[in-house]
Amino acid sequence: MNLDQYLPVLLFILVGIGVGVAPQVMGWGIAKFIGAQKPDAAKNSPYECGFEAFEDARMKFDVRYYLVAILFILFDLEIAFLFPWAVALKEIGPVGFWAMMIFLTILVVGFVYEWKKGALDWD
Amino acid sequence: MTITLGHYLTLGAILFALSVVGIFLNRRNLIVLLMAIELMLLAVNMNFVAFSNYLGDMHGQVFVFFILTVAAAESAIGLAILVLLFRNKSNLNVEELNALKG
Amino acid sequence: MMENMNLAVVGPETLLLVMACVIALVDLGVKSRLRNVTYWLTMLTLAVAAVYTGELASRGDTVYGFGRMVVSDAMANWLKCFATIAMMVCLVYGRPYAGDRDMLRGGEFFTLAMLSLLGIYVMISGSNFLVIYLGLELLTLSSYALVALRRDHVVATEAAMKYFVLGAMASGFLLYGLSMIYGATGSLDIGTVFKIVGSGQVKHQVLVFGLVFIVAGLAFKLGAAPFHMWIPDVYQGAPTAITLMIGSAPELAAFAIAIRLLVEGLLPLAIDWQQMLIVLAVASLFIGNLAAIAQTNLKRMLAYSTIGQMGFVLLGLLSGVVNGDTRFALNAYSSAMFYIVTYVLTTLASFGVILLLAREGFESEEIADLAGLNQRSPLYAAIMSICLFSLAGIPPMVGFYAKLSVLQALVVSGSPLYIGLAVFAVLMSLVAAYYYIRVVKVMYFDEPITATTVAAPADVRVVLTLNGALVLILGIVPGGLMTLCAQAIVKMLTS
Amino acid sequence: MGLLSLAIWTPIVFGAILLALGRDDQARTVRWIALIGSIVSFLVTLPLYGRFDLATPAMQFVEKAPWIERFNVNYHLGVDGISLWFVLLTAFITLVVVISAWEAITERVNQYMGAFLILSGLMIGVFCALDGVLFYVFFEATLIPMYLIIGIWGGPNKIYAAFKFFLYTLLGSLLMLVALVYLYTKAGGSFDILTWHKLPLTGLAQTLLFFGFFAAFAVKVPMFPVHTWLPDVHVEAPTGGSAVLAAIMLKLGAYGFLRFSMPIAPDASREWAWLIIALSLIAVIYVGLVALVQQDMKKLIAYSSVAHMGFVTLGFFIFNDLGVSGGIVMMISHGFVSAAMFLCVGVLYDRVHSRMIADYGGVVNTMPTFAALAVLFAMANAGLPATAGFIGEWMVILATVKVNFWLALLAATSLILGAAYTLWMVKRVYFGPVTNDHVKALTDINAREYLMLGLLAVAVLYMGIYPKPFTDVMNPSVANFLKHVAISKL
Amino acid sequence: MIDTIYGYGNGLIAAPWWTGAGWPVLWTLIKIIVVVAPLMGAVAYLTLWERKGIGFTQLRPGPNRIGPLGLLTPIADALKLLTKEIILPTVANKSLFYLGPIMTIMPALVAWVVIPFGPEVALANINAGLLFLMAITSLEVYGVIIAGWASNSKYAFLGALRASAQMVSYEIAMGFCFVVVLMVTGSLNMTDIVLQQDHGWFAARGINFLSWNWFALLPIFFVYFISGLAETNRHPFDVVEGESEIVAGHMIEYSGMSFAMFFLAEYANMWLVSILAVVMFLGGWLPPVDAPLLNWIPGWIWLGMKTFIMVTMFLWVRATFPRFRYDQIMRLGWKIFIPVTLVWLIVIGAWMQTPYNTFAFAK
Repeated sequence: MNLDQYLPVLLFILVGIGVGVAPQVMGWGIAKFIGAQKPDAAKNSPYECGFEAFEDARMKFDVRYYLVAILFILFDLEIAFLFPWAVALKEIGPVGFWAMMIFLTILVVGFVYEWKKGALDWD
Repeated sequence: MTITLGHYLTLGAILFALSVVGIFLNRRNLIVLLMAIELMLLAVNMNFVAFSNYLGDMHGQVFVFFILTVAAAESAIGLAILVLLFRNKSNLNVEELNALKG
Repeated sequence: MMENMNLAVVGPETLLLVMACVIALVDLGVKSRLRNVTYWLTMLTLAVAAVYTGELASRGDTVYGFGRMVVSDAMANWLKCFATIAMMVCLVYGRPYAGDRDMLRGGEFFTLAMLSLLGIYVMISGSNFLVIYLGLELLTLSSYALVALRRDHVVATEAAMKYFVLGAMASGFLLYGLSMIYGATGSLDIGTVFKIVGSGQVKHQVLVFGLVFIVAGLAFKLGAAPFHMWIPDVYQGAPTAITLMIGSAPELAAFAIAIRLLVEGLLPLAIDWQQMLIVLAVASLFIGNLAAIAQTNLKRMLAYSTIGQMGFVLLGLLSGVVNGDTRFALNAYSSAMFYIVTYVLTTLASFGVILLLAREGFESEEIADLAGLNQRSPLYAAIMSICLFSLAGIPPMVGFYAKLSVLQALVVSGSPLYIGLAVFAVLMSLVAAYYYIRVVKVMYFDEPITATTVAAPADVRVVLTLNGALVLILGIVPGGLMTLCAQAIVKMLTS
Repeated sequence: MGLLSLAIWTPIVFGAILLALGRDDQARTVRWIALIGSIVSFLVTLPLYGRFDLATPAMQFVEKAPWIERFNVNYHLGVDGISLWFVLLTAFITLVVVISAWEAITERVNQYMGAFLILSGLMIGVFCALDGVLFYVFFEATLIPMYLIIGIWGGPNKIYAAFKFFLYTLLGSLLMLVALVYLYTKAGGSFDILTWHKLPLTGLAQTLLFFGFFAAFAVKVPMFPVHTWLPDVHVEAPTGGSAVLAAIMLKLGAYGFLRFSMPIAPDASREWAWLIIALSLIAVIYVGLVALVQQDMKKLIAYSSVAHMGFVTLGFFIFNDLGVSGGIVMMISHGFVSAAMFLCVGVLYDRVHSRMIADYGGVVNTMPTFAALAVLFAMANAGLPATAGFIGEWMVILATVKVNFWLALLAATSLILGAAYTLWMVKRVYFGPVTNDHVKALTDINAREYLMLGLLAVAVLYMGIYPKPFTDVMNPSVANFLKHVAISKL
Repeated sequence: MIDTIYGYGNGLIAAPWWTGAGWPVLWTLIKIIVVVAPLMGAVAYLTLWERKGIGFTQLRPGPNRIGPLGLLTPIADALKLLTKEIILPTVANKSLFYLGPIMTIMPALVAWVVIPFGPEVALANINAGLLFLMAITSLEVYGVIIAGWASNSKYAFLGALRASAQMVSYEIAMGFCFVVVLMVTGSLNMTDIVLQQDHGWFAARGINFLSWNWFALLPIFFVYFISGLAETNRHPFDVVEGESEIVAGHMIEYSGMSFAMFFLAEYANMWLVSILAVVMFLGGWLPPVDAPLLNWIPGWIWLGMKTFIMVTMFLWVRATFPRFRYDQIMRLGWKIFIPVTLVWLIVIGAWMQTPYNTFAFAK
């Protein structure tokens, strides 16, 4: 396996982080330098349309978000299974095709089940 | 320095040990517990991939694929239980899991 | 690859899978509170599966499929057949209970039960680390969901969380061990692993390192001390119908993978795993039985008793090889199999009675809740006491023969260590007898706290009576089941 | 189906029917069915005696069928001269107990009667079993009905007593189980008791086996240091339970010595005989003295049982003809006598609801018939000539004299002690002036009680006057037994 | 020419550390900058093009004050953002608050590493290109979540939840699209994906553009494009920062350059989605018809043109469609796109089992 090809990837990630860090540092420095750094309590409080923030923002939220997260994990993994299959589809022939069809059938059963159970309804 | 099988296995062992320690010593948050479990499976994956590469045998990597999937299913169920627990108890403190004793 | 696919090997699994999907979909259109359609469809499927596996088992062929990834032998098919019947019984007992507690609102109860049974099948049939692992996960994932099925119940969700964390950790241990064995032998196939380990070319230390984790993982799954922590909490916290489900059929599967991994795969390492099993067995007998004495909660007590009983199963497993001599293997493994099968049978009936007594909003979990059961219902008191005496190993209940066969397996080896273990086990079963008959005492000697008679649906009544009677009848004529186990193990060992 | 199977299964089937179908509101029917069951069960045992071949020491009425082929366990039954009488005794006592419970038990009659019938079948099974596992199954299974009998219908402290009974006896028998399995291994995979008798064993193995069996049987007998459960249990058990316990269950232990310990481990038995003899003598003397100071009639009879059983084991372990026969005769007579004594206490208890000696006095004035029978039984218990109790004690003492005079002298104190505690109790309970209103209000026994005590009285007198039928049956077997035990297995 | 430069650099210092590690790294960095710098420029001018384009649609001039035709507007914007005060809310998690923008911009840039700009022109021509893309773009969600969580403000939090739920939902549909493309390509390598589109029944007859994947996989192409809109939280799926509801979503507490990071990332992602669409469906750098004149035009120009068209589609959609309601968004993602892609996946799979598929000509 040729790992050389991954050197640019690594470097690019570092550059990407750099691109994220540098302007923030720069912006912070410039702001400090030209004196545009005048924090006060109101300015630094969370935005609440002018109201006082009277409770923690990390409140309980709708369970449907969890549901989406859980469904995402599952479906994303199905895709992870489909990836190698799709790449190799031309080589594995009908057996491979039908094996995946069985898998997809089960997946569809699960999907229909979710659908009918209302897991996909947002209201 | 070349990276040998031993290095991978050591890394796997360290990850595994970390996760076990995480499970047993964690007294604060259940989410950390879930993460420790995931870490444990990753440690196993590390082992399998390392061995698979070392042996030149594909089966280990196939196994990893399945472990990944199962890990996802597991974390899905773990999260679901976590949500239930949170809705019932309003916190995720490990030490407050004390309804069952004897 | 194609030529040894042999799809017929997974016939029962296919049946279950297809029907699980069908039932999941059919259930979407079901409105009734008790889910009658789903229920009967499930029962029908399971009945067919039981007959199917039973038929395969009585034929007794050993067939491999999917490139030796799965095996269908007599042991597998018998265990599957028993597991299916156990699951059917669980559903019969559990349905009214679950119905009362709003656990049948979705149809997940039946679907998950079928999927966990499918997991059990796959575990039992697995002849490859990967397949075994997948079966195990299918079973445990379904079980986690089942335990958490009572969504608004704090204790149940807490039990589910504990079960999840410890169960996932157990899988992790098992996997880590498997990865080591894979690395050492270069194969995931149990037969190949056996050959390579037996050839002695592989470094012993690596194998033992992996083995430690495998044994620890198995001990978790079997519920052997000191890896038993989840058992009491989950047994107590889970809704009783689910406790029954995770306390019965899965034990058969845990036994099957223990046999597959330790015996079929790693028999050449028997000297090493035996020592570990001795420690586990002694610890299980000791901790399980002593902790059970202190319990006031019946489910928790039965959980600790399970730990103690698992100690006996482990004794059966470990007595198979003495100083590298495999003459006693048949004896030992068949005794362990007999033990676990009869244990499951007894557990079913005892939890059946608890389920029966649990009314809406009242769990009947405390030992004290059984007070004066004999006055309220002599039949159920009799069934419960038959089970308890069986668990205590008092003849003529079937539990006695289970203990006898395990003790026999230990003593027959002639090793002083094993005879010592037998004596220890016997003393521990005396301790066990104390807490079992304490429950009998509560049922027969104490005054009832309520005078209400015990009502049960006809199907529960009939099945429970049969179940209790079977514990007694098998105690009077245990020969058939013993021979069956022996034949299954013979086939497994010779293949 | 052989006679022995019939003897075992008839009461069990009747018992099971009662348990399954009996209801509390049909107590009357239940009683009659129980009575019929016990009579039938008794009748089916009679041909055993009728067809018994007195000439041979071999097992008779043998039945053998494979039971658990996997372990080569057989349903193997048979009786010889040693066990035959116990089968009959068991069926007889069960009949008496069923009669005794006619009015005393009003709650859950079907369970009570069923438990006794099943117990009877199981105990007969113990005496007939020729297979180790079968023996163990019957031996252990008796615990369950007895446990329930004590626990459900017992006195105020019944739970303690029931637990003590169960755990004590279970402890012993579990060790025996290990011994059985060990023998199975040694015998090359056979649970056949007769095979075991011929099995050569090393000294160490014999000693271990001997103590394995000793643990089970000594508790059951009960022998001296482990006898403490017996008084507690007797005090709390219902009348019928006490009667069966004293009359038959104790004999299971003594019978075990004859069937297992001595023939299987003869060398160890001889080697350790001194221990058994010593324990027996302690039982005879010390427990006799303890009995003397008892305030509770049942407790007194219980201690007297321990003393008498000490006599039995003493007889066994002096290894001669007369001693062993004497022990067996004594077991049978004690079966009649102790049952009768407990039933007498039961009769009084039903009327006054007290077992304390101090609560009685001058019963003879209000219950003359009953007092006459009670005194007869007391005399038998004290071992007076012409009663059943005399024959056995006399034989054992005679046998002991042959071995060692001083031992015999010590044993003979039992006669004095027995007379002392029994007759003193009789004096305090039955004779003298009427001491209180309870006794004044007593009415004499009714026809049912009369029948029950009468049957026993006939047995006691018959055995005391003409013991030949009993000894004739056992002579060849005992002789054969001693011949076998005399041969070293080393 | 490039080789010459590379060779010159390599010969600069004769030490092994230089030829072995130093120069390749430096060379790679140079290449990265060659990609990133124009990208930044493209991002900046995309904002202008967007405002101009929308202005044109709405019959107004758009920004026209700074420079000719307002061409210097992006630079002025950048300067403004650079000099603005950075606010750190008192209740925020400090380190996470700064991490949010980094996690947002980093994946948006790194994904470009596998994009092929020509037959041999890619920073990293790795075999698992598409897999890498999926992996790296999935990280985008972290930026959103971290930003929303760290801000500790209700609006930010809600916005982050909405955004992440929407993004993961559409990621599934997008993943299925990738799978279908993979099926017909048989390779994860981005260059192979492009080259494969050069073969086929139509390509053999010179009408190459009909052999591109968009034609055979038309539904997938549409799903991909719409999912791309949703993934980038663009109109009409921009409820994340729906001004009337939750103001600016997860970035509400950010100001100055921190905010600019989110802004840059969004536009970089638009470019990324567009170029991916081109690579996967529109034949990458390939000319539409096999004609000498068209073949003569360099590949990167074709690529640029196609990508520009795609990105303009984004703006066009924004100018045309009203905003979706959140439940409609989720319904579209789960209940329409996933079934559609699944069905098409099966259809394509089955079609590929027959000898009559157009992909049979591949190579």
